[in-house]
Amino acid sequence: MPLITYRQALNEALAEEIERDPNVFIMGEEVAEYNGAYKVTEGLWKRFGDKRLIDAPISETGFLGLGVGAAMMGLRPVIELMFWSFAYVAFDQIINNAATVRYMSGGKIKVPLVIRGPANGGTNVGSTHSHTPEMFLANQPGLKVVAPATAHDAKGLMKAAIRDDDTVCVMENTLLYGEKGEVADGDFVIPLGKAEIKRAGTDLSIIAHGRSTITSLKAADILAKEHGINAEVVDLRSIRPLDVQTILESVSRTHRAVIVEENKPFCGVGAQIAYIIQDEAFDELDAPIKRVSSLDAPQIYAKHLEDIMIPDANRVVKTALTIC
Amino acid sequence: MPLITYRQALNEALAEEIERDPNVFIMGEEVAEYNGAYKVTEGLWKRFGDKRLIDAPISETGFLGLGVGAAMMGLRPVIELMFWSFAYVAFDQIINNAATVRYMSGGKIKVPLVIRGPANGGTNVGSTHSHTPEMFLANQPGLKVVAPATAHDAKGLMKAAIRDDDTVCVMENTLLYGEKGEVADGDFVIPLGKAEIKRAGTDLSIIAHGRSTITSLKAADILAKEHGINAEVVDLRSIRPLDVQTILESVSRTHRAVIVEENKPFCGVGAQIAYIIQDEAFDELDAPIKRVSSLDAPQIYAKHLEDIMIPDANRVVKTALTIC
Amino acid sequence: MTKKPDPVQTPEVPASEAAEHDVIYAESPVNKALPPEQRIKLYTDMVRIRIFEDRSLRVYQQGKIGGFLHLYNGQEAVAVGTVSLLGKDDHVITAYRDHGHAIAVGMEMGPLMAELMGKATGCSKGKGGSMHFFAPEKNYWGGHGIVGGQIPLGLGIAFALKYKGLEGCCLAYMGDGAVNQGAVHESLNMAALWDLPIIFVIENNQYSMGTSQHRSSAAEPLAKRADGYGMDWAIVNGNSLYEVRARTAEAMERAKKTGRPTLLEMRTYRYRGHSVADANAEKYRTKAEVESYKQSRDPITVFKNELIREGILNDDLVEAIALKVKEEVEASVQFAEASPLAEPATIFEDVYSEVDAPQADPANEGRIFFNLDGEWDGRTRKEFVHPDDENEPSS
Amino acid sequence: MTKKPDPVQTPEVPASEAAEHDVIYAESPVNKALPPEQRIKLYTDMVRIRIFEDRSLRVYQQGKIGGFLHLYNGQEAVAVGTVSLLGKDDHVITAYRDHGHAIAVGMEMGPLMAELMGKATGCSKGKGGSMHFFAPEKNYWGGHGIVGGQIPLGLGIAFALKYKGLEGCCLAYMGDGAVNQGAVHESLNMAALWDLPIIFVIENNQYSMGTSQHRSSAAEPLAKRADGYGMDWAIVNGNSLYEVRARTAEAMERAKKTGRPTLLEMRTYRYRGHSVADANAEKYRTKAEVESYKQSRDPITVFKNELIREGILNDDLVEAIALKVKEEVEASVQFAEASPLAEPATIFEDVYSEVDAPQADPANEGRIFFNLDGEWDGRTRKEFVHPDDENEPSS
Ligand SMILES: Cc1ncc(C[n+]2csc(CCOP(=O)(O)OP(=O)(O)O)c2C)c(N)n1
Ligand SMILES: Cc1ncc(C[n+]2csc(CCOP(=O)(O)OP(=O)(O)O)c2C)c(N)n1
Ligand SMILES: [Mg+2]
Ligand SMILES: [Mg+2]
Repeated sequence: MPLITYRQALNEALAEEIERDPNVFIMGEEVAEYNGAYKVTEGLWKRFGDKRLIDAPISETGFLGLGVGAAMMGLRPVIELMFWSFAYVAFDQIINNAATVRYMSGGKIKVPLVIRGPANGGTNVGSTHSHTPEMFLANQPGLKVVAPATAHDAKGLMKAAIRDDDTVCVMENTLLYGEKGEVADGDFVIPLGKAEIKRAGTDLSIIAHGRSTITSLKAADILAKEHGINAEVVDLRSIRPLDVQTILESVSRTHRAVIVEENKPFCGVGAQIAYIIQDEAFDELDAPIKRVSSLDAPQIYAKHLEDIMIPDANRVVKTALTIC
Repeated sequence: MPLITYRQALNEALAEEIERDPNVFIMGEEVAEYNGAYKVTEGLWKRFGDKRLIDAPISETGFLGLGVGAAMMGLRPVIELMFWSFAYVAFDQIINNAATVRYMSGGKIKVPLVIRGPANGGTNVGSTHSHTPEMFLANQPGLKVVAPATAHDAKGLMKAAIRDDDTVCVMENTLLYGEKGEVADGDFVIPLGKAEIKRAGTDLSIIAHGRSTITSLKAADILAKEHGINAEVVDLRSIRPLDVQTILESVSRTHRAVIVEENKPFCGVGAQIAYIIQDEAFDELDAPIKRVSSLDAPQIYAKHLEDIMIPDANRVVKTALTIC
Repeated sequence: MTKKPDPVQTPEVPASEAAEHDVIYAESPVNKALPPEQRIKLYTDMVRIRIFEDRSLRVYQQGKIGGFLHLYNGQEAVAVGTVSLLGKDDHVITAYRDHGHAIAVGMEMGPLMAELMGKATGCSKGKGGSMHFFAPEKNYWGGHGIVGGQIPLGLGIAFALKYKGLEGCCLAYMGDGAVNQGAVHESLNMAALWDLPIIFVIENNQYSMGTSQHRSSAAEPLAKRADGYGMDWAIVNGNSLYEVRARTAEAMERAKKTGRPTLLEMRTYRYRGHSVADANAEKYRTKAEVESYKQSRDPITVFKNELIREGILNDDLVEAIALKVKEEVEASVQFAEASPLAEPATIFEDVYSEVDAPQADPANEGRIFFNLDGEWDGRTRKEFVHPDDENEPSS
Repeated sequence: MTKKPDPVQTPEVPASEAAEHDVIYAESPVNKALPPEQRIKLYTDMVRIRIFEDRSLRVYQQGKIGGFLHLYNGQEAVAVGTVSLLGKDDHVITAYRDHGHAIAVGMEMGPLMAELMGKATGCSKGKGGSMHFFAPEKNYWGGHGIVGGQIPLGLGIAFALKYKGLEGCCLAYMGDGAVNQGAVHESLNMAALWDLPIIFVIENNQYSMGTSQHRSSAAEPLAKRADGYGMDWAIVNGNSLYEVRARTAEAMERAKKTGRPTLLEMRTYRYRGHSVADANAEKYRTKAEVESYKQSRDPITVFKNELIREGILNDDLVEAIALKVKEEVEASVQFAEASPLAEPATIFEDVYSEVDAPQADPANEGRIFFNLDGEWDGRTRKEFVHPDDENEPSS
């Protein structure tokens, strides 16, 4: 299995799907000639040309809506948001059109659209550029939301997203783009809605998505080495659909759960998972479910403070120790 | 105490604040000459004129942003959204400007803005017009969010919101506008962040906000009459700030909680409350916390199905019985 | 950048009325070519819309329709005239005032009326309602509730046509109030930038709810905004069916031949309130204003007189048409009333493709899409029973 | 509607260079009236910006600044020229390329540099960073990161001025890429509709990141879009300080006298990459293009030569100014470096007014604003200690 970066994995997924299906195209700001603000689409314009890679003006409402319309017509647009933070000027197109045209038309129309881009803090760019809106997207029935943590998952989920008949929001992470990982050979997809146990354990379930998974794995190492606690790390991978079964099975084994997310806490993804666990596995719990989230203030600019703001392994360990 | 409608209570609050403070003005679509799409501003244009009541074009991004800019300059704008559903074209102005300018400027600038309008389903208008985004707004540190259930609360919270130095989102409800209630005489405010126990009880805490409070009160009656269960109804009134103390005290007395909301469930307000309760009152709980939310599909048009979709007293009762 | 041609600007033919316009534009090629029976069909379609709308209003007043109902009376020449030109690869998308376009593209009235009543046989199975009619098989992409929100979708349709190499275009309709939504401008720019085959049709009925055009838009004519994007534009008498056709045909030809978009401002009028719930419909405009349109500029009357002038129509035929249309409309009401209400289980259909076809892929097994009422459970969509069969309406 | 006057359209003086423009516009009243020391201050302010930017780039390269850094080099005449006209009730708001405006309005360099380094003494206490400088006491309202998002705020500032009956205006700046955001158009319309005293300044540096103007906007000139709203507009040579001042003065006078807004398109150029992270800055435009601006159209050089021509400046003075400015900039770096990092507890300050002043109202007691780290607890903001003192950076 080749060792490639998360960025390359995404790039391969996009290239392979463009090759496989003539209906797939990529549109967004600087995706073509510039090779992508974060180089996820590097080389694709050169390889596939103006038809498949399209640079758009700074008109997110316009080109997200264009994606919805084109998807209704049977194309499979992949719309890049330079940051998910820029979706805020255009949520109407995602929520009221992409997510609900299928429903409002009584199933006559499908919207096989992918909206992708980074959604993360931690890069020292302040509040306006550090949003993580997966909680909001997943709240809307009709949308699917995935957040890959590794290169392998990034490739498999992206390919699944492009082939999916509904709108899928892919939450990437600029801090992961450069991370290397082993990626399976050849053409594969990872079905949306399947979590993965990234580390098996017996004493505690740490449940995470996206980059929090990496943080959680580090925390699990510390817990094992320094505290003799054998934590299981469940990587959700997909937030909606959600693999409740894997979550519940894990908690039923460990009887303790910590949920880690880079969301702001109020109504974050972690809140929903906590609700589900206590609802469906109440008698299995030996301690309250804990959460580790981004600190509950607007994302701060100063790096040393933003590093505190975002969950790190120490904070996960500290939280885990309160219930172990 | 006069018996007036929720609509009149809001209207009085607005009129009194306009009279009290020359910096208060109201802007929105059809708020002035038309008297408001839902007549909340009825008579105000005639009384206060063009300066204080301003009809805006259908440009939510533009006039919400105008409100933020005017608030930075020391005015106290009250921006009406004909429906909160129309905020989706303009969330950027709310999240990235109203909520965070104070933070990003290191506290140099405040944004004393009120954004108000109805946020509810149940009126047979389909998915695009039935959103309840309080979960999303409350997720954003810097915003305050209130959802009055009664005429009295509507008046007191609206007046508090207008006098507040931060941006307050007031989530009203078209189904409540016509409901009458006793409203205290004279000038009063209800501080944001104070819940109210709308019905005292011993066996179960039903926690709700907005119109769900009314539904919960009906359910409590049925539980008392038909099932001998004495439920307490906690009306949050304010979602952020949140009166955690009142919630926890109630649950510590009753040991059981049902959370009722008209939100879609995934990451809804109920998820956050459930998380807090199990976290801080784990040992007090005799049963899992249950939620009753709007059914988890896009809001449907057909009235008979939308009535099923939105929590009603029977559904609350049924859910309560599973844990009592 | 290859220099684009200067925009074609077509300001209004000054100071003339719809009737005169019909006479003038009867001579334009696209109208001249029309055989008599098609002229009669155009007339009939306008009548069908008018009578359907009137009837749906009565059904609403009987309490059998709820929510919003935005009627198209007075604007019929726009939908019928434009849609009459549609070829196989031409597409339509509009806002919430969408019944006229639906009928014009050929949707049957029964499912439309059933949709309004929230019936299972409704064109959207009772899920969309008045604002959300769709018929993709007739190239009709809705019916959209958020002002201006449909315009980027129209852009996407035009994009898809170009992408697929089809010689077609998209007609994207909006109101005079909608032009002040940012989405519209972003779309105008991209359409012109990329030469997308789209025709933006402003149905300027002079009011957005209770706000007259001059209280919402800074300058007139609205179509002139196209200049800023180097886009062709024209002002059209939207109550003259022949003019609507003539101007639209020009724009469609341009779109298909050169890919260049056009902004058409069709001046028209709505007779009824903004929606049925518009309590102030009599306040923000004078009765005299409304009457002046009904009396002397009604698109149906004007076109009827034109066809009489042409010797194609006469009073008997007019009556026969009215009768037949009334029957069709009555039948639609009967169809709708006789139709069953949609089942509660359908609430969770048409949300996710896997849920609707769980067997399509073995991977669908065990995937959880919904949070049902406290029980997070998508596996059991088929098992879903609504919470309480004796469910009482909650308000 | 009272008929509004026809828009004043001022297309570019053709085919001339910044230097000639400075000569021509030296004669315009607002420049003629300038005493020599003020001309020198204008020159000096441009130099201050240039050297501050160059220095901040070096600090960035040393790894002491992170995130984005959008430099203003090449565009100095716009900020300095426009801001130099500001009176007591005139206000400024701009996008993320905001250092130039900050210096022009008179913010001290020390707190700016400290902000870039995330220090407690930063102008936003390290909370905003490069894109979010503010100085409301100097009528400077930021510094905004979302493209086009500041324009509605500028509209609100203008609205407030009118509301309060003040004779002032708001200068709202944006890039050439920003004109395609819906927010901008909504604001143009409302400004013209309501006669708000705002001047929209497009700083057209010809590129939005790697996208040249003709790849993002359908037509030229961008300022012509104002026509669609009946708004006055002008094209301005943005590298000619005198022309910038002359055209801005006209627009400001109009705003204050008649309340009418103006759209000014200032043609300029940025020398550096879009941001420091712009790896492709050499790819999307030729070296020759960049050099041609630096060599013959640099706003600072052009104005320096003009002042030399006027006999106000000479080489010694130029050198003395450069020296003084370098000292000022060095001092800002020293100030920033010597400043303490912001404390973790400040994370929860400046979010909610009650939290910052808990004693202000007894009702604040017991109100919960934050969800701290698993512990829902706003009561304890003051008690907050960051999770781990030996906290390791998480990546
Ligand atoms: C974004 C948004 N804002 C407000 C509304 C409420 N609304 C619905 S229709 C309408 C008036 C639209 O007027 P116009 O565009 O002229 O179309 P017409 O109704 O005349 O056909 C308004 C304000 C909405 N649906 N969407
Ligand atoms: C809504 C939004 N979309 C995209 C971005 C990313 N972005 C930041 S600056 C920029 C280019 C803007 O170019 P222009 O308006 O010409 O200003 P300039 O940088 O040239 O000053 C882009 C695409 C953003 N900040 N906000
Ligand atoms: Mg209209
Ligand atoms: Mg630019």
